[in-house]
Amino acid sequence: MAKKELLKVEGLKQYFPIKGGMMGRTINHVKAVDDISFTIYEGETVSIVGESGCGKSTTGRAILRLEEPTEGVVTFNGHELTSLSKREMRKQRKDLQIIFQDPYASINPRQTVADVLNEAMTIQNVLPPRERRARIIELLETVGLNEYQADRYPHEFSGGQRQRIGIARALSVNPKLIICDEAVSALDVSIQAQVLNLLQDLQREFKLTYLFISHDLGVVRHISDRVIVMYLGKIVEIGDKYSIFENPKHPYTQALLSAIPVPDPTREKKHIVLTGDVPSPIDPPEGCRFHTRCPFAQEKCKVDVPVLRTHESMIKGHKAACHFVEEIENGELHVKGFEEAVF
Amino acid sequence: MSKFIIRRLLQTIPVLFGVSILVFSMMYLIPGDPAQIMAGEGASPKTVEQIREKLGLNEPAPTQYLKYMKNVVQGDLGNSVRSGRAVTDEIKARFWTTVELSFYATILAVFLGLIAGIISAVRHYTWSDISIMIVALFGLSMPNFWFGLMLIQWFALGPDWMPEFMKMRPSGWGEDWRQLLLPVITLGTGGAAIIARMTRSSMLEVIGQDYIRTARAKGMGERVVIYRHALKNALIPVITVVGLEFGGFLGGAVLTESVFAINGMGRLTIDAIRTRDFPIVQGAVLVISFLFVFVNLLVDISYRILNKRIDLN
Amino acid sequence: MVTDLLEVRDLRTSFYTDDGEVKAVDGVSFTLPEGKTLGIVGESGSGKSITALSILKLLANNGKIIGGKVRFKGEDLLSYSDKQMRDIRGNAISMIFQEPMTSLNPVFTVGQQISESLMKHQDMWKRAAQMKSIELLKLVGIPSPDKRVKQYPYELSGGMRQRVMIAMALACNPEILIADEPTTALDVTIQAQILRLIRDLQKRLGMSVIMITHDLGVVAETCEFVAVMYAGQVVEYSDVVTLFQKPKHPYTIGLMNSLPRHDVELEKLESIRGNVPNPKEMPSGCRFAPRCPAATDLCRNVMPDLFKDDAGNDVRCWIYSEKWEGESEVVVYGEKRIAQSRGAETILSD
Amino acid sequence: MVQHTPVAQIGQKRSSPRIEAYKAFWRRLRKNKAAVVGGVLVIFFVLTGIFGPFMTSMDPNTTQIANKLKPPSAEHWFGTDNYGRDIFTRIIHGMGITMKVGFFSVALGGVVGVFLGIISGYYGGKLDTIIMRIMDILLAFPGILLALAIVSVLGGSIQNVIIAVGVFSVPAFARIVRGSTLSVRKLEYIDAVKALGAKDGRIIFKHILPNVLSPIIVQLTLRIATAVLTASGLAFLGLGAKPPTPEWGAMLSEGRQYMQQAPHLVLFPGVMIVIVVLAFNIFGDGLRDALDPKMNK
Amino acid sequence: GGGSSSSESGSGTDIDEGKGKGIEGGDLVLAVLSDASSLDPAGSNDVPSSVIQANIYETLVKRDDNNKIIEGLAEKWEALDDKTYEFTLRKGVKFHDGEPFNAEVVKMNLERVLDPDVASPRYFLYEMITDIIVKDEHTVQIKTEYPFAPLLAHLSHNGGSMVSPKSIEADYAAMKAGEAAGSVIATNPVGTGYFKFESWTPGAEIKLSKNEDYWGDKAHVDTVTFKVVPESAVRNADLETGYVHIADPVQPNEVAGINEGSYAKINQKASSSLAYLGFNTEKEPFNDPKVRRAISMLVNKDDISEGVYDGFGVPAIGPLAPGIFGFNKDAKPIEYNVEEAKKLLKEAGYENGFKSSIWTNDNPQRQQIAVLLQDELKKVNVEVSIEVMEFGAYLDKTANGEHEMFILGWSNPTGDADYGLYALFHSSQKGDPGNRSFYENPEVDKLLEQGRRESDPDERIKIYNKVQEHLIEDAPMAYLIHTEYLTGVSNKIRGFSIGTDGIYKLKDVQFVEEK
Ligand SMILES: Nc1ncnc2c1ncn2[C@@H]1O[C@H](COP(=O)(O)OP(=O)(O)OP(=O)(O)O)[C@@H](O)[C@H]1O
Ligand SMILES: Nc1ncnc2c1ncn2[C@@H]1O[C@H](COP(=O)(O)OP(=O)(O)OP(=O)(O)O)[C@@H](O)[C@H]1O
Ligand SMILES: [Mg+2]
Ligand SMILES: [Mg+2]
Repeated sequence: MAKKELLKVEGLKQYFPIKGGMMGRTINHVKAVDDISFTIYEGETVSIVGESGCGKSTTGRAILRLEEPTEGVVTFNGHELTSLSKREMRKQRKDLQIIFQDPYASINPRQTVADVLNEAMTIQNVLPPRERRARIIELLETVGLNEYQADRYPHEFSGGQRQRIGIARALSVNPKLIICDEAVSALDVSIQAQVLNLLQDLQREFKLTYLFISHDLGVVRHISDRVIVMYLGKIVEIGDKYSIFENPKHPYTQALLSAIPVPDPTREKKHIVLTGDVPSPIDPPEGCRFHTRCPFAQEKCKVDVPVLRTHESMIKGHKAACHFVEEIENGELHVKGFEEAVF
Repeated sequence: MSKFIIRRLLQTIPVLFGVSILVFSMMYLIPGDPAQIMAGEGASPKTVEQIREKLGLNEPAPTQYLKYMKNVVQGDLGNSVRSGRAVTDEIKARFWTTVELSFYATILAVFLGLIAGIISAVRHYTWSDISIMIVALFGLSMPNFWFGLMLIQWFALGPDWMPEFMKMRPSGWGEDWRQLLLPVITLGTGGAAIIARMTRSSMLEVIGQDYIRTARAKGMGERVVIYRHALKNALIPVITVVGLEFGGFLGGAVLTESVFAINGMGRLTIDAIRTRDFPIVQGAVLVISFLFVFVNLLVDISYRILNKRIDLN
Repeated sequence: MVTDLLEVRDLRTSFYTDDGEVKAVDGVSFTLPEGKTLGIVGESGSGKSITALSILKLLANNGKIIGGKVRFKGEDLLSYSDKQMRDIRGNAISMIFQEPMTSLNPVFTVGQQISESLMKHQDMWKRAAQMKSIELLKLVGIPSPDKRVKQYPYELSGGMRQRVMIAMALACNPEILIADEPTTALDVTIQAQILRLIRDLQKRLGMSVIMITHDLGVVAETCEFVAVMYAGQVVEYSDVVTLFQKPKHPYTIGLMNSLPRHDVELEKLESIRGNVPNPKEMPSGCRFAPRCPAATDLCRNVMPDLFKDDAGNDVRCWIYSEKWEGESEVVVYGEKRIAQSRGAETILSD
Repeated sequence: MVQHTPVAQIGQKRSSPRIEAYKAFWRRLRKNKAAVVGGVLVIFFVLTGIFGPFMTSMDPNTTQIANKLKPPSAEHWFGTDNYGRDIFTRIIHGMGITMKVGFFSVALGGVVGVFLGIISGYYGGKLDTIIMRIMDILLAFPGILLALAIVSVLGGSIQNVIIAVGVFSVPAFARIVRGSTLSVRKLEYIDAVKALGAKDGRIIFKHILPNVLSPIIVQLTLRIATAVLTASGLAFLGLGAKPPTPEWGAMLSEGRQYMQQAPHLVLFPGVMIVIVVLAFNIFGDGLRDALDPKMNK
Repeated sequence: GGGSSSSESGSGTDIDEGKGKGIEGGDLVLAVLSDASSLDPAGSNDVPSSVIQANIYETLVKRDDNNKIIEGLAEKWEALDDKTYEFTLRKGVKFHDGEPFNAEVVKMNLERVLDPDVASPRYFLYEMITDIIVKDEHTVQIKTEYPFAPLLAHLSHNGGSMVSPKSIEADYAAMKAGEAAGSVIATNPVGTGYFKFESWTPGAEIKLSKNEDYWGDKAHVDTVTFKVVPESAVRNADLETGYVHIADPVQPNEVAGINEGSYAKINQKASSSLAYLGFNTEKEPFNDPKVRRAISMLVNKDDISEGVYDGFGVPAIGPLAPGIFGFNKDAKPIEYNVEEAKKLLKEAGYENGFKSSIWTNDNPQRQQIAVLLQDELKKVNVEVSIEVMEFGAYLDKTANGEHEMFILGWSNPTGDADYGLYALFHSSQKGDPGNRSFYENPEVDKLLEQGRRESDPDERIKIYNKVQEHLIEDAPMAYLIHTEYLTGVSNKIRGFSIGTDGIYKLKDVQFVEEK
């Protein structure tokens, strides 16, 4: 299958300066995203998972140039986004859309639904103004809202409905790629399911590609084709969904998966409970960033930065950034200070 | 902490620099010739010219400014055009009066404002809340000088039956405690009103916070919850207001000082503007601005002491 | 035999707002057996927190408990005076809240905040309370507690703050610990740490726990009994295994079905259509009726009671009463349930 | 009321949705008694300011020395001043002037301040630093002196008082608007329109400005109160409106000579200033409550 | 001598009537409008400073209440020729610091005022002096560049105050060290007067104490304190509550109230000052004397006197106040006459009136006058707007001739016609120096110059009578009123009087026995 590369991220870095000192100089950086690369093919859903603050959203925003990336190249559909002028970038934005987490904050409270969609189409000059109203109704119906709701204000909608408005807005300019930044995290489970189903239906219908950012592994497993696991600004593991969920290689991925409570009271489950907190992205640990919490950590881990690599026990496209994938696989490494517990 | 203080102190430099440029250009733009005003009626052109020469007013404005700033940096604010005395001396004589007046007014404002604000917040939407807030609004809405004059009518002159010892002294400052009361009340009332309102809204906000619920969930009594848990947090925005008010008093005491014949910075500045005594105006405005900035620095520091979370960067 | 430490019966709490009365809790009943963990699940706004706050009588000014019973060791807390309640709070019944970031007072040290309850409820002196605080911090697994005790909340990470909250709640050896979504604000790996901690402490100290959450995973892993809430009411109460294996209420069934899971692959999520009703415009009949695929006119017009079954589990659904008028075999979200009225002879009562 | 989805429930009972959104605001505003009282007073004063002068029978400026300093009577409700002019008539005529000073100075300060505040908050960085430092300077500069200087340069007149008071309310607006802009800018809908390719102008005027409007409106009403007070303070220092303009501050300041002899000269303008300022303060407070998002939900 | 003989003012009740016997000692407190700017006689030229200086220093000659020159530190004087005066100085006079007063000191003092480095604002009073010659210890000669008749009057001005030689030396030393001129004298004034300088808190108060070694009759009170109280109402309150004994000035409308009370009485005294409505004679339509006369006819001096000054003032005939040397009591003033004014305006071609403006500064009385005038001028369709300016700006702009009509005052601290006319009307004095009407009349110029040079007093009076007739006829300004000094004097004291130049005579003030 000849997959078309839609988005290619190479060596992306996003450092946020920390001001301070005498005259407000930059004294340090938050290394929110530190040299990550990956590719997204047309029509697939790629998810980024990881704990809070590991740089998921920052990656999404950097791709969209909502924040200018510090370093790295983002190529979209053959255009090198990172070197476009602001003006040229504005044109490209038609193809790249984003849906946000917070259904309350992501729509201007002073615009009706029709205003929101109409504005989007005006900005990108999608349709002649006369035809827009019809298109707005069509869009609303696509996301499961009704025509009579077009002239309502956001506060008259529930969270799930607002999220649908956000989706309609993204769809209104006929994008190729949609970045969903925690698009369902704020919703209740019963509503979340509705929206997830909608996203999947739309993908099928419009050949959309999703970059799906979430910390909910249940959702991620449900929706993704491939998964990227991030830890403290770096990718620690990347692979197709089955590899990640059934055959995780990086100790962090393993811990992450095991930490999630399973809604099945009869199932006895072993938890790997990590000790300590996530270190600060301002002064990330040397070597492997996970070594401070890793139960297998060795001297080498404190010094050498591991690269993403594959191993014979992994299928093609599955890579992990750990020095000791083999040793852990073979049971040669022993758990240190590692707590394994049964709830 | 000390690093922070030093940094903030350094940050005041550009502000003061800006203020100095502003005053200078302001004084330069105001019509009116200090030499002429000083020479007075009937003076011959030669007299005026001599004075102008002596004051260095014949030089181009930038030169005057640079000369002035050079001296300021060395701590010399120059000499008053009118009296010939050093500006620093002129200011020194009045500085503490204004600071004292502002300070007492602030104390009064804080005292009244806090009490009223807390009562209002704790009993919000009751009659006591509403009446306190109405009184506070009155306090805010009164022209300062008018209030002062009214106070003099009532409490200095007073009706005949009023015992002598209750009559406050109408003018001056510093000789007698009875001189202090009226100006302090005049100046402090508006501030008290603002602080009361601020305290109220801040308390109401804090009372709705999660940690107040936590305190109650621990079984703490209402008193402890209000005065220990809520008040300390509620004080943070109030302190900002107190700082601003104190700063405002320093510059805004002009009217009060005029009414009560208090010899302070405000009157000094107004008189100096009237007589085009540039060095005094410059010096006084610089000092007032510095004080304002300095008080705000103190506010920031107390912020930090009260609430460590606040990121001072 | 398990004794019921806490029993809540038909609790009703309303808020009086500018737009009228909001019946936030409107018929909540459950029991908490001694030494056990009860989970309360339900969607956002279903009244979980208000239930907990009602038990401790910690409602906001505009809230009022308008009916029901809260029996703690047989005594009705609702009849307690303010002072009596203060002796219960933080002492016999403690509570920890969802947001560790905002639930600690930013201007007091961790130590001061823990000591406070000790000084109040156990008549300890400042020094002794401070020592005990350090011990408590050690108990909840905070490294170098003697240093931490002097720190302010902002100096701690989210996970640590939640531990401090737990230490504070445990200070006076409560008999009941109410944990209101104690981990939703935390990362998964930290969540695992905290849940385990609560579990361990419960075992060690023999407390009973009410675990409020919307995460069915957490319930499955930590609770023995579960109350499912929907729109201010308990719609189902049962032991955890029954609930997960054979949920009865259509809402519970729908909830289970719409859950994406990371441990099993699901083709498509079965979602519940519609939205949670607006608390100001509650349906007059069963509150789930507008969204229920099996709803009948009865459901739409008359509110069902909580029906108890043989095993002592409750469900608020007409399907399980003899008044049921619909099909005897009801299919809800692809799951079959046998209606009681025709299929079985058992007569259910409330 | 038996509808199947709650969505449909909201559906039918409303005509125009736009009006509906404002209705909610009005409802909250109406419920706030203080705001209603303040609002009614403000409207009354504005109307009096506009139409009052046409309804008075006397001329505010005709002097009649023989009739000076007369206490309130049936003929002269508020008495006469030191020129024998009818104080009531002057108060009515002064209403419009006072309103004008309040409105225009605040409009001036508001427009400039809001503009600077939005620019500062939206673009951030160096521009922000520069603008805010300038605001710091203005703020540190004793306000009344600034006003005094402006009036000295430009001469005493209503316009110049307006300019003076306007200039010195700029920093207050700039700061508040900057703060609100910073928080609105962080909201996701701003990023959403950015991601759609909107230009800065659109973002600022269509998305940020309307959403920082409520603190601005509140500030406007409160600042009007301050402006009226400041203008009267300037008049007290002898730098207000030019005579015989019946500006209240000027009336007060002229009348204070006669305080003992004829207290009504200072009483009426003083009380009027208090009432008007009070009305704006009350109204501003009420607006603040009605616009408070916390009261919404 | 002393005591108030307010014959010319016509009013004047004896405020000391019925008071008890005077006693020695006590602390006298005055509440005054503004602070002195400098206590150096060469350092300032304002009334508040003069008021204090007059009590510390003395001048060679003084003036009595009728502006007659009387002896001061000089016992005798004589004009040697029309450019030279010789003074015989009083013997045995000592400064407060013990230094003796002598001819050398006179020379030092006058030279100091003339020193360009000192840049005295009072330089203009003495700029005609070319030489000061010390003849012997007690004889000194003063030579002028041209015959200057008012020299004695000028020497009676505070600018001619005698400062201790030690102070002058110290002051020059300080100047060398980079200090401003006057820095020593201003802060530590040492004179020969009946009061000694005690302390000065700038902006607040100045304290003097009795000079026990005074050469003449000594003062009665122990100390005198001048307190600055800018608000009139507050000064009165202070007087009423007994914290001060003299409140100055009192607003005209407040007089009745105070007189009715039992704690104080108002001392009235005609001043030598003039309040006037000036026209910019270089601007249309005021370049036409008819217009000026017409407007002058519309000035209702009675209304002004009654309405603004509550009757405390003398309607002005011409520019000089009664009692000033050179006052023409026979001149005929322009009377209030609306019909005549209309006629004149018609003649001048302004039948339908015109638009103009009146400028004034933030002085309440001047503003009131402006308001009254505005009302009057409406009668002839002249519509004027009133511009109130801050004083400094006002002086600046009127000096530049930007104005049309303006209201201002002129005081006369020397009591001589020359001071009251030359600067106001001589064409060389346009703008800043005083001629803000930009009036130019060669005839008047010539007369004014003659008046200065003429040493015969009778001749001078004739010259000045002529000048005044011209000035009334030409009406470069409408002469409004000569105000009165209104001072609140507590019933606790007696013996207070004030000069026509506004200077308090405190030597004879004494507390009275309590009844
Ligand atoms: N504008 C910014 N300035 C400074 N630091 C930032 C900025 N935006 C993000 N960061 C920091 O960068 C890091 C990564 O943030 P990011 O929002 O990408 O995390 P995330 O993985 O999306 O987390 P979450 O799950 O909480 O949304 C965090 O430490 C955050 O504090
Ligand atoms: N002070 C209050 N005034 C009015 N209504 C309130 C108040 N507090 C809570 N409510 C309402 O009560 C209902 C129940 O709220 P509650 O906090 O118990 O929900 P919850 O189940 O805990 O939700 P979540 O999962 O979001 O915490 C909600 O509809 C809420 O809007
Ligand atoms: Mg994120
Ligand atoms: Mg909750």
